[in-house]
This record gives sequence, structure tokens and C-alpha cells, in this order.
Amino acid sequence: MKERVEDPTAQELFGFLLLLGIVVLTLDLVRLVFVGELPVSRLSSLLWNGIVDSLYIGLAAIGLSMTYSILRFANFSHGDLITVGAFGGWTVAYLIGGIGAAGLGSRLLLDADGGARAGDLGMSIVGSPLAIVVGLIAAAVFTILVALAIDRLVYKQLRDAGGITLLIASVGVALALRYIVAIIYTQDSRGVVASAPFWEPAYLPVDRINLHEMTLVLSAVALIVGVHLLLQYTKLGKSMRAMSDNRDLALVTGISTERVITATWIIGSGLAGVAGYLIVLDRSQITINLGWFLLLLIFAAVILGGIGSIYGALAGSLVIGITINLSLVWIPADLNEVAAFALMILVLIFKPDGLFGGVETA
Amino acid sequence: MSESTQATAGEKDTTEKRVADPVLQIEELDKRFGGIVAVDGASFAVERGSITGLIGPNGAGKSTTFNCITGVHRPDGGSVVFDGTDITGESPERIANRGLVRTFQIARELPEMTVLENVMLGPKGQLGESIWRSVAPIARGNVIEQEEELRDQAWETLEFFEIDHLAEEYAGNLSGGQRKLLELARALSTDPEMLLLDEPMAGVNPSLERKLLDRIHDLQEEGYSFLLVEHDMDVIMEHCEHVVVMHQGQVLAEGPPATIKSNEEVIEAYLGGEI
Amino acid sequence: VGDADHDARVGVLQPATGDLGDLGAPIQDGGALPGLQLEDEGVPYEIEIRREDTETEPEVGIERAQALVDAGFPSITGAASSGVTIAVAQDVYFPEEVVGISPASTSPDITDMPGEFLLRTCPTDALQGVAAATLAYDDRGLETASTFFLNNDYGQGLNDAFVANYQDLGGEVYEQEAFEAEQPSYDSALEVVLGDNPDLLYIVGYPDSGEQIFRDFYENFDPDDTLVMVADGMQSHDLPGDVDNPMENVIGTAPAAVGPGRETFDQLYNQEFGSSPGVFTSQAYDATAVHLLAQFRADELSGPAVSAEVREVANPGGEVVTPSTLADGLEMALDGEEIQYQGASSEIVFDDNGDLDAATFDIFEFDMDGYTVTTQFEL
Amino acid sequence: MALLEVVDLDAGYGDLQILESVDLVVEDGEYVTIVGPNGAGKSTVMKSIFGLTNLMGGSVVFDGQEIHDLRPEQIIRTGIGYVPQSDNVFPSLSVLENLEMGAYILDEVPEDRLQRVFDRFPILEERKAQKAGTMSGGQQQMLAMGRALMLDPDLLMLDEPSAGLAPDLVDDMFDRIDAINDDGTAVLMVEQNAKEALRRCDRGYVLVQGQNRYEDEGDALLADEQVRQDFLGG
Amino acid sequence: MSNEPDNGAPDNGAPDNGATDNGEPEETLTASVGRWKSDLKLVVGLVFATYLAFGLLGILTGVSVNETAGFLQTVTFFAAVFALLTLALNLHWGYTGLFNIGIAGFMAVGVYTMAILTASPDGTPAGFGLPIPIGVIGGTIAAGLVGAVIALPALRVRADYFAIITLGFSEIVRLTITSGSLRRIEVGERIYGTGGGSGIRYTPVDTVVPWLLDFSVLGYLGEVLYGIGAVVGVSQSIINRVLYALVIITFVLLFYLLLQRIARSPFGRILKAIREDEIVARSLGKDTQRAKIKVFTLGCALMGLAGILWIGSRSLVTPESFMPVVTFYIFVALIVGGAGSNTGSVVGGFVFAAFLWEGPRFVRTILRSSLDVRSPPTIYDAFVELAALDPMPLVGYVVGSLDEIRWVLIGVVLVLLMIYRPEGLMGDRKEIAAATDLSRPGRGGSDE
Ligand SMILES: Nc1ncnc2c1ncn2[C@@H]1O[C@H](COP(=O)(O)OP(=O)(O)OP(=O)(O)O)[C@@H](O)[C@H]1O
Ligand SMILES: Nc1ncnc2c1ncn2[C@@H]1O[C@H](COP(=O)(O)OP(=O)(O)OP(=O)(O)O)[C@@H](O)[C@H]1O
Ligand SMILES: [Mg+2]
Ligand SMILES: [Mg+2]
Repeated sequence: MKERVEDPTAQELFGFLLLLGIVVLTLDLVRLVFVGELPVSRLSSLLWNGIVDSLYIGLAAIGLSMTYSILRFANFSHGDLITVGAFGGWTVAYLIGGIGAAGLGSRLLLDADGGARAGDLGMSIVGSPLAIVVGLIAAAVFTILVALAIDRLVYKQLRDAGGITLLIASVGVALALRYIVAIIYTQDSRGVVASAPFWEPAYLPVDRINLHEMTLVLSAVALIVGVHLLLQYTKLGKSMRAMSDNRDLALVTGISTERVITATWIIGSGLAGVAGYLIVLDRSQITINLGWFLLLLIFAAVILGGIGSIYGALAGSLVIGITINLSLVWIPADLNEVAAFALMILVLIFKPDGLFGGVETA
Repeated sequence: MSESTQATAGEKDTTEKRVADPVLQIEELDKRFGGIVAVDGASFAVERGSITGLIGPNGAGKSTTFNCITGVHRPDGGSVVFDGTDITGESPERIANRGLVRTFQIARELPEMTVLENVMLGPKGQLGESIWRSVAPIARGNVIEQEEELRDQAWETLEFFEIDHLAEEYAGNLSGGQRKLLELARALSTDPEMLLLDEPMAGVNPSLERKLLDRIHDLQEEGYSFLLVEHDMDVIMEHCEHVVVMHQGQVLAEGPPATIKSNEEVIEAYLGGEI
Repeated sequence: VGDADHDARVGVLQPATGDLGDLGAPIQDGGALPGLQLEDEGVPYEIEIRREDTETEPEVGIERAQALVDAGFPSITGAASSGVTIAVAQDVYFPEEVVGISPASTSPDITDMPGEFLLRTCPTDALQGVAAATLAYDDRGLETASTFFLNNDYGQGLNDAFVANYQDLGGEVYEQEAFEAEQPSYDSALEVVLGDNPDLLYIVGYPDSGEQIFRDFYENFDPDDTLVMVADGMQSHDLPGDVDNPMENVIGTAPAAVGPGRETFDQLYNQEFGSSPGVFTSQAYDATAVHLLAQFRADELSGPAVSAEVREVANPGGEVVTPSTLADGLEMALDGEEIQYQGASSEIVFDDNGDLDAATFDIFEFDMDGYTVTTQFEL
Repeated sequence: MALLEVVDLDAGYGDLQILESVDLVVEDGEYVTIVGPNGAGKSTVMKSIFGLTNLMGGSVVFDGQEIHDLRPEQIIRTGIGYVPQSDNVFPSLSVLENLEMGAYILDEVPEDRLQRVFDRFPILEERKAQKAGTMSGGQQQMLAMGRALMLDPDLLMLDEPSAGLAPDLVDDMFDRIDAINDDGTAVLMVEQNAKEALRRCDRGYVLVQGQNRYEDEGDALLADEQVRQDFLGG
Repeated sequence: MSNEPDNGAPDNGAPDNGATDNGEPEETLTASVGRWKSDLKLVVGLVFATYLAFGLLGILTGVSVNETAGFLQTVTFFAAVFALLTLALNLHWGYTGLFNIGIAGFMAVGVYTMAILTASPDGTPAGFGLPIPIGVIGGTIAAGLVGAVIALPALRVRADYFAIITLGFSEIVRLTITSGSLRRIEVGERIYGTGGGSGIRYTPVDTVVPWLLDFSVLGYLGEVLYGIGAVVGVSQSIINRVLYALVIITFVLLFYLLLQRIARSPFGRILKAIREDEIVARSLGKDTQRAKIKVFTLGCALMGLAGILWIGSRSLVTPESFMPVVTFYIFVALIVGGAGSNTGSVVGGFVFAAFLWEGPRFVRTILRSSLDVRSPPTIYDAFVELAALDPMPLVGYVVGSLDEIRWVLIGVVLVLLMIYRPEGLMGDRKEIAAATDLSRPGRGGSDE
């Protein structure tokens, strides 16, 4: 770790301004609620949407952050792994859930020919829970297999290459993946999940709970906790960090770097696949651009949090998720991403290594 | 015994008096990293034209002191005066341009530049460092002549450091010791008034080490001043007029090598009872 | 007729890949369909339909249009979004004198452009704005509205037209929110537009975002509180199925479609591509059909020659040609007979600006199987 | 049979050859030093033994097993420990974690050895939780050494272990290496502190421009006028 | 890694001495000309080989001369445009290590400024109706200024973080110009603004061609070209486009010389040092912050100018032209050519335009028109037919999916390039940052 020039004054100033801005906005929020311009129910639903958004961004961001720090490149094919997971997982869910209700071709191609409509098949967590759960697992497994295959074919040849070389290669992988999916499934976007079932709890303060959204929230939280435990209490976490620090030394220490890389792909792509599957469960719509369109936000979250820190990635996701939703109180919807990016830039100027510090590649 | 008490850091206010013509003066320097106090009220001065040694156990705060002097770190307290000007907290480039240049303990070569480019980067006041002069045909003036001069100097420097055969090699491909040499060559090429050398000899082959020291003496005669961090006591004892000993961020003792050598505190803290 | 190798050549320029690929690929299919249909029917002519992909980038669009022209195509069915169409027209159609018929560019700006080499088989949004506003305010008595529109020229243009007319009639507009296509969720934005409980929510967009918007709508809001109105962009039989909701509180306006042509087209499309046609696919079919008829009627394969015949084959007067009688139409055109093409999407009557003369709009409602036209609205 | 046998080794980086038919032998329990000018290829020899260079010819046999085709993480399991010359700690791991990484190939961290390392370098225990990258140069050197000692290798390869250490620690380091050697571990060391190193070792090699130049017992090399003049600074 | 970095042209034989006699030393001039010549030879050779190959392909597969010529013209145009952008990026990334992935944003600033300055005051949105040259210069300056403003805070952070800041910036620009908020701003009776999704219309900058043809000499040249075109069957419009491409190529040459000068200078040395280790440069007394701001500003201005020459040659600008993917194209071009080398940048721009951008489309079109097979609705149907031993539906499906397949192939080609040529085609020709030949003095300037 080389010394860096310290230059606290500008940083402090920025931090102060940023803090001031946040305080002012919070006060304004309170004011709006008080004068009744912003009903509490709307505020809370904006916040809740923010949290839901940040959960699936976060799920995908963990994987991206891990490959970023351990393989030392910005993986632009991560978004398309999300897409692959979504298509793979839902295909399996359709194969199981649609038995008898639709033809094999329609099920295999996820209703590409309009022959297996989600509503008719009852594709919901209540309608065919088994299919949905098996699909979830399949999404993870399938994405992992794809990611490992790509690693063997592509990234393994590039282990000693620089970050940019890998980045460009990953863009190549991204294009190939996305359009292979397009060739198979066609580019039509379509709804593949039936209407979300609701549960109306008697004893909770909320009126009704969207069970698909709840499935997403619970699975995401469980997976995040699981990954945390895995990295905290096994050697794997440490060897990953060691590898991201200094690969040659890690080799010399006896760490099988290939095995760590494999583990990284398994965790990272597994989470990405699950994220893709769950996003579709919540949104119902599936398109080949699913992951690609999300990638920018995921990158923003990872870098905002500090590359290589999974807690940073989660914190970054939370900031991004809440910003794109809560900012609607003040600005029009077509500028909410502007707000998210602007906030990200300000935070990075205040904390140049991201919220949780981190490594760098290029 | 009595000499050594006289030389301890107890009487900080006397620092100035002990040095007749200080080129560099450090007063009450503090630097903390979180809970770790790396430099803790260190004060010392370097006589103009001298080779002053800065020694102390590992982690005593020597490199951190260097970083504070050269603007890489911002001291939490105290002052640094160079050539009569207070330079505390100035940016690294301003300090370097004042003629105070340092080398790094862990060599920091510019890996994807050739060795020659590394050295040619050093010299101050290069005309072509302005973007306009490097581009505009008329404003270019003497840029090319100057470049040729710099090139010739650079080759000489490399020859002296015995790395001229590597001139066109990328610096990142050098061996550990070669990097150290390059580091030193580059710092020298800036033609500074004073050089801060952080363990320049660590990893350098003994024969070359002697040559380097001779060169340092030559330069000293030309009026350069040196502050030298080194763990090789033979080097310190033989080549420094004055030695400052740091320990746990403070100046433990200072004085001529002979005194330091027999200072018991120093022996206990640093020299390890031997010698 | 024709050059050495061909009797007719039409380029179909649509975004088949890229961000709008899911929308544009079916339109491209629709534009290529007449060629396939005629081939199936065994017409004895060499007809070349060349698909080109704009990749959803205006730059590529212009460049591909240029390539079609360089290859000697006098007719182009394209482009999709008005931005690309305007650019392509200005930089390629006009200077090169080839005829472009856009199936999907509804921007009012296009009306002002010369109608000789740029026409369209979709209506201008200026009219649809009037239709929608009148329907909402006068017919249904909805006095307050919020709008939610796609953040591109289609969304912005139609929104402007609607809002201006609605306010002129006396309606109050609470919120006008633009949205980006294919966002992860529209919950929060809907929260904003519906916050003040308007009587009407006017949504302009395409099914790709529409699916998501309506999902979010039905999950979080009470459909009985708000009537939702959509425009032609969301006229899709797949929408309720994809949303998995009958969408009973949704009505829409779209330029009136002529009955028989539509059904033949739906059938042909389904048979060829295995799915039901999406937005602007029938307009694309019609554009290509008009091109073909005009080329057969023209005495050479050149832009000006086609341009001279386009209105001849489409506008009233002469034998009626529909999608089901397209092959016969070609013969008649070749013989120089008077014909009028009545297409899958509308009757196709071009005015001098190249705009549709259609002043009739369908009002449609959704149910689980798609949409049905309930009434028509004449301006 | 010798513990380590390097025969006719050609190696380099990419296409660039650095070593030319280098021969090197370390007997069981022996203490061998390599000295030579900067850039002679000393570190390259070590890296080649550990499989980190491009091997162009020759063979490396350890304990009767050919290891030149093995991967580094396999080589360490054959019983070779290695402390590289530079970049030899994990900067963003804590001191303790760095030491634990030293015992990576074991199932669990041997507490007694950890304690021994701490006893030897108390500062490491004091700064257990500090990020290694923020330790001083010398402290990092201690940490690197400590990490290698977490295993009990048959052969310990040290690339300039004394560089950057304070004098008391330099002596100590050499003593320590002696002690390790006395316990039966063979040592292969590169040193610029050549006199001290040759004084203490059993046998020494002088490497110049990628080739063996001299090989003899340490004291003999020290006594050799030519060697003194050319490589030991008189 | 190469152990013998390129040290200039082997055929540069000018002696070292005699240089100082006459002020501006000749030998470096000849040296750079020599180097320049060999690079030029290389580029021109590559270009001709490519044209020949594609030309043959076109003719052999029965594509008309006009269409083939149009294709080659398009390649030339995009090659020039990408070369411009790649050169600018090389200054940022190749030389200074500034990981700018917001190129699209800076282009947008340039083009929109030009559009607003030159658009007709009667249009919607209205512009200021200024002459085109003022628009071009204004747009270039605006892009540079915005770059400077971004640089002040953003350059404090490190590579990856800097990258996402520039990307965020470019998205902010794009979303803002799309947004309804700035779409229409009424000032008096006129409506100014960005036009939102429908953009701004203006007189394109390629109208410079007719203007140039008004000059007698150039006009004559034009006539000659038209004449040749008429004989071989190439339309006037293609020739006009070729002429505009030549205008851009002139800019490429100017950019190239400018950047070459910068690269081979002490200033260029500082830039490289910043890329390698900024603290070292600062510790040697170099004001890296200033250098970075200057370079970033200059590079952004060049990106703005390149944007103007490209998108400005259309008559309409919309936000869709500035999707982040544009930035990525330029990065690919740079990496393919070889980051750190200006010649490499130009080659990269050309290779990208010819083999990744335009070539595959050409080939796709040829394939499509020669393989006339019907596509079944889904791939499932195709395989079902295949199982019934009829391979044609699958072939048809493949032909029908050529658009998608083209993307898959581009992806594969990128991967293969990175695996087999990661340093880029000209990555071994990295320039040495010095204004003079650096060979050891006394041995002559040209020893190897
Ligand atoms: N990664 C590399 N790529 C290319 N060349 C290298 C690389 N590392 C070292 N070299 C070259 O190999 C030669 C030998 O290097 P090596 O590090 O083995 O020397 P050494 O004897 O250990 O020197 P020192 O005492 O200075 O550490 C040197 O000339 C150096 O330039
Ligand atoms: N960035 C930092 N963060 C935390 N602690 C630091 C940092 N930099 C230095 N230290 C601590 O400050 C103390 C002084 O370190 P310094 O590098 O100045 O020692 P030194 O005297 O140069 O030692 P050596 O002779 O080993 O190089 C050490 O304990 C070190 O761990
Ligand atoms: Mg130090
Ligand atoms: Mg070495």
C-alpha cells in the first residue's frame, strides 16, 4: 500500500456541504409531511420501494464487487449473467409449472410463441410454489455453470492481463451472451409471472403484503446474510481478500488461486442469477436487456461503496435505491437517475475511495 | 555518559543553537494515524552542506517524518522550515521545486516508462513542460536543445549508477536493487539543494554501495545537503557528520556518530547491545 | 418495370437489435411480411425486401438508409422513432430522392416536412391528442388528470398534444411525469402521479414499459379510483396477458383500423412469425405494401417514379386492394389500373404532407384476451 | 541425495532469458547463500524454483520429486517456504490475518507457532489488527518473515531478509535463521549483506549476469581476494 | 512485455551533430518525419489492403459497384471519426491514465452547443442562427470548459472511481437533455431548449463540401471525381460524402500531429509519469494537478470537436446518439489499436470501423441476399424440423437471426482479440516521451 498525498481541506469542505445538503433535504421532508403535502403513506411507500430496489441491486452488486476485486476487472458481462439467470431459472420453472398446460416448445422458450401465458399457467408463488422454488435454484446453478464455462474459455486465458483488457473481453462476453439468449428466446419482452398474490395480515400495521415482493426481500436478505457468514467464518473470505491484495504472494502462500477464483465465480454468478430470477418474479417482465439496463446502477453501487467491499456494495445499493425513489419527492421521474448519479459523484469526491474504502484495478 | 545526556532530546529549544546554519529545521512535528502516534513531537535540524543520518528502530517514524517533510502527509502539528521558509503543509510539488527532494524506501519506479524516461523526468525547469511550448512551433524555442542536454546528462547519470545498459528497458522490469538505483538517479537528476534518502542502500550490492557513497560525498562538497535514513550502522558511522536517533516518534538523541554510538539509550533501543 | 434483376425492391429499416430491439424486431417482421406473403402465393416476380437494422442508434439508422440507397432501393419502410425518421429523411430521403414511409413515427414535426419523399402510415399525434382529450373531458366528464409518458419524442409529443387540448377544454392537469423505458420499477413514479387522486391517468408509451407500469399499478393502487387512458402505442393484444390482469379500467384511442385487412394481416403474421402482431406492425405491413404497389405501377425503379405513384395506389379512386388481394393488386398496378389500397392498419389516405388523412379514431377497451374496439370517434 | 537440485536451469520473463544454465544444490539441513550484483538474477533463481518465471530449460528437483511442472500452491506443500524480496505482505489484510495466511495450507492455525512469532517480533502482536500496508518498511519485513515461519518447511528460501531491518534486528534475524537451520531446516538465502551472510552460511554461490561464477564454502568465498574485490566491496 | 521499446524509425539516418547550428534542429525534424513516414506507410498499406479485400468481396458476390463504393465510403467516414475520438481518448487514457468513460457526454456537450448556436432562430427549439464555424468553435470550447469544470473535483479520485464519475456525468448530460425540464424554455416569443427526445435541427456541418467546391481548384477536383464516378458507376452523392470524409481526415492529421508533439515532449513525460505513479511525479516537483486539468480539458475539447464533425454532419441531433455504448466503441477502438500509441489510435479507429462496425453489416447483407431461406417462428420449430431431417428451417432461422448473430460474433472477436493480442495491434509501438532522439550520445543518432 503506497502512501497517498493527503489533502483534507477540500475533502472536509465537500463533506460538510454534502452533509448540509442531506440535512436540508431531511428537514424539508419533515416540513412536507407536516404541512400535509407529502402524506406519510406515500413517504413510506417511496422508502419501501427504495429498499426493495436496493436489495436486488445489492444482490447483484455483491457478485460484481467480488469479481471486481479478486479478478481485478470491471466485469461488464455481469449484467448479462443476471439475464442468463433469469431466463435459465424461469425456463425451468415453466418446464415444471406448465406441465400439461402448455406445449414443450412454448415452455422451453418461455412463451416466445405466446403459447404459455403466465396467467393461464398460474405461475405465482401461490399457484405453483414448487416450480418457482426449483426455478430459483436452477437460476443459481445454471448461471454458475455458464459463468464457470466462460471463465475456462475466456478469463482463464487472460489471468495475467491488465484490467482494461479484461474489461473489453467482458464486454465481448456480454454481447455474445445477450444475443445468444436473443437468438434462442427472441427479443420480445413478455410477462412470465402471474399477478402477484397478496396476503392481508390481520395483526400487522400494513394492509396487504405482496407475496412476490416478500419472496424477493426474504431470499435476498437470507442470501446476503449467508454470504456474510461464509466469508466471515471460513478461510475462503480471507483467501479472497489476500488474492485481491497480491496474487503472486497468495500463490506463494499456498492459496490455490484457481480454486479461489472458482469460488468467486460460484458465489458471484450464483447471486447474479438469483437476482435476475427474483427481479423477474417481482416485475414479471423478462427481456434480454434486463441485466444490461441494470448494470450501470449496479456499478454505481459497487463503486460508491468502495470496490471490493461487499458491505460497501450493499451500502452503495441502499444509497442508490433510496435516492432513485425518494428523489421523486422533489424532482420529476425522468431525472431520478440524474439525482442518483449526482449524489454518487458528490459522495466520491468526499470519500475518494468509496464509502468503505477499497481496491482499484485500472 | 555526560555527552550523551547533552545530546538527548530533552532540550528541544537548543536545537537551533546546535546547528549553525540549518538548511532544514523540524519543530515539534506530530503525526498520528488513528490511534497510532507515528511521530510525536520530533524536533531536529540539518546543517547546510552536511550529511545527517536519521536512524532508529523499525517503526520509529523515520519514513513518516520524511512524508511529513515532503508534503505527502500533512502533519498534525509542528512545523517544517526549509531554507528559512516555513513549508509545513505545502504540496509535494512545491516542496520539491524548492529544492527538497526525496526517495522512497520502497522504490517507486514508473514501470511502463523506460529507465531513461524515468531519469529525464527529474530535472526541474524544463521548458517543454508547458503544453504550449511542447506544441506551438514558434514558442518552442530551446526545447529541443534543452532536451538534448537533458538526454546527455541522463546517460551520464545512468552510466554512473551502472544501469546504462538498461536505459531502454521498462523500469518495471528491473531487479529490486536496480530499482533502488534508479530511484536515486532520478532524485539526483532534479538537481536539488537537499536530498532526503530513505534507505537508499538497502538491497544495493556492496561494491556499488561504496561508489554511491563516494558520489554522495562529491555532491556534498558541491554544497548539497543530505538527510539519510539507513540501517547499516557502518555507513552511518563512517559517512555522517551528525546523527539523529528517533524512537517511538520522538528524537531520542542526536550528535556526532561517535557520541551516538556510545549512547546507552540508543544502544538499548536500536543497536541491540552489540558493537 | 424493374431493374435487370428485380421487379421491386423495398428496404425495411427498423431497430431489430439494441435497446428498442424488442419493439422494433416485430415491426421489421411486419414490414417484410408482404414479400413473404407474395412469395407464398407464388407471384411470378422477383421482389426483394431487404431488412436493415438501425440497432436503435440514429447514427446507424442514417448509415443503413444510405446503404439501401447506394444499393439501389428506391423505397424504404422506416424508420421507427421520429428522431431517427427525421434525421434519415433530412440526410438521406430528401437529398437522394427516395421514398420513405414510416410506420411508427407519429411526431407532429413530420407534418411540416415535405410530403413528396416522406410519408407515414401512422397518424400524427396532434390529432390523437385532440381525440383523447375530447374523449376524456367531454364524453367521460373526467375533470382532473395526470399524465405519465415515455421520455422520448413520441411520449413528449403526444403528451403535449393531449395536455394542451385537455386544458383548452377546461380540464386540470395535476402532474406530468416522464418515465424512462424499461425501468426496474415504476412504483414510486406512479406514487407521484396518482398522489393527488386524479380522475384520469393518461399513459403514453409502448407495451415493453406498459407491462411493468400496469403490473405496478394493479399491485399498489385501486383500479376503481382511477380511469386509465392509453394511446395507440399500447394497443396490443398481448398486454393484458402479460400484465396478467383484464385491465378493465383502461381505455385507449388509436387511429381507426379497417376491418378485413386487419384480420388477414393478423392471421398472416401469426402464421409466419408464430406470435400475435405488436404495435405498429400492421402499419409497417401497409407501408411496404404501398411501396410495392407504387413500384409496380411506376415505369422505373427510382425514387421520383415511386413518389409519383404512391398516392395513386393508396388514395381513393379505383379498385380496392386489401392485404388479402395484394397479389391481384400488383397485377392491376402493373397494368396501370386505378387502384386504392386499404390496409391492415387503416384505409391509408395520404394528404399532401404525407400524413394520413384519417380523422377517425377507435376507442378500445381491454379484456383478458386483448382489446376490443367499442366505439369510433370522428373528428 | 541432495534436498534441492537445480540443474542447468534456463529461465526468464516472457521471451527474455535471464538465467543461463544455473546449477545449484542444497543438501539436507544445509545453509546456502547466493550473492551477486544487482540484477544478476538471484531473485529470478528463487522465483524459478517456485514456479513463478518462464522456465526455458533444465530441471528443479526437490526431495527426489521434480517440481518444475508444479504450480506454486503445490510446491509449497512439498515443503518449501519462500519470502519474496518485495511485495511480501498482503497490504490490506491485518497483521494477524497475514500470519494466518502463512499457515493457509494447514487445517488450522498452529497457536504455538503464532505465539513464537509474536515472541520474536513483539511489535506484530502489538499491532495485530493494523493493516499490514500501513506498517513501516522494517515492520513489513518482520511480518513477511513471521509469515514464512508459520509453516515448518524443509527448505526456507529468503530473498534479502535483512533489507530494511534495524541493526539489532538484522543480527537477530541472522541468529534466528541460524536457529532455524540448527533445527534441521535447510536454508537458501539471497543477501546483499554479503559478508555477514557468507560468514554464517555453509556454502555460497556468486551469481553474475545470470550465470554461476563462484561456488564454495562461505568462509572460503569471504577469503577469496577476487570475490572480495568484485562483489563484497573490498 | 517488450524488452526493447520502440525507439523510432529504423530508417532515420540523420546524424546527431549539426543539429544545433540552425536554431530549430533539423535532425529531429527529419527524425519525426521519418517516423511519421513509416507510420504513414503502415496506415496507408493497411487501408488499401482492407479496401481491396472488401472491394473484391463485394464484386465477387455480385454487389453493385455503387453499393460497394458506398460501403467503402462509410468505412472511411467512420474510420476518420473514430480515429479522432480515439486520439483524444489516447491522450486521456493511453498517456495520462485518466480513465474517462464519459466520452459520449463530452461529445453531447459539443454537439448540442453547436446546435444551439447555429440552429435557425425560427425553428423549434430555436437557436441563435450563428455561422457554422462559430458553432464548431463554440461547441469545441464548451466541451473543453465542461471538461475543466468536471476535472477540478473529479481528478482527485483514483482510476476506477474517476471512471464512474465520468460515466455518471455522461449519463447526467444525456438524461438532462432528454428530460422535459429543459425541453422548452420560452424566451420572449421564441422557444429555446434542448428539444427533449426530438432534439434540435440545424444546418449540418457537411455543407462545408459544397462551399469548398465553390473554390475553383477544388471545384475542378470535384468535377474530375464526378467524372470518374460516372464512368465506374459511383453516384455523386457518394463522392460528396467522400469529400466530407476527406475533410475529417484532414482533422485527423492535424490531431495526430498535435498529439504526437505533446506525446514526444517533456510535457508528455509528465503525463506518462502521472499515469504510472502520480506521487512520484509530484515528489519530483511536477505540478500534476495542472497538467491533468490541461490534458483533460484539451482531450474533452477534442472529443467535442469530433462529436461535431460526426453527429454535426447530420441535420438533427437527439439524445439517443449519446448512449454510453458510444464511449465503449471508442475504448474498443483504442485497445484494438494499442493504447499509448497515437499511430495505434488511428489504426484502431480504422480497424474498428472496417472490421467491427461496418464490415460485419456488409457481410450480413450479402449473406442475407444470397441465402434466401424462410425462417421458422422459433428456434424450437427449427429443431423439430431438423429432427425430422430437414435442415433448411434451421438455416432459415440462422439467416433470420443474422442481426443477433452479428452481435454474438462481434463479442467473440473482441474476446479473441484480447486473448491473442491484448496489447493491441500497435501496442508495441509506444512512443518514447522526449522531444529528441534518446540514443546514447556519441554513437550517432541511429544506432539500434
Ligand atoms: N518481471 C520482469 N520482467 C522482465 N525482466 C525482469 C523482471 N524481473 C527482473 N527482470 C530482469 O531480470 C534481471 C535479474 O533480476 P533479479 O530480480 O533476479 O535480480 P537480483 O539478482 O535479484 O538483483 P537485486 O539484488 O537487485 O535484487 C534484471 O536484469 C532485471 O532487469
Ligand atoms: N498510513 C498509516 N496508517 C497507520 N499507521 C501507520 C501508517 N504509516 C505508518 N504507520 C505507523 O507509524 C509508525 C512509523 O512508521 P514509519 O514508516 O515512519 O517507520 P520507520 O521509522 O520508517 O520504520 P522502518 O525503519 O521500518 O522503515 C509505524 O508504527 C507504522 O506502523
Ligand atoms: Mg521507513
Ligand atoms: Mg533480487
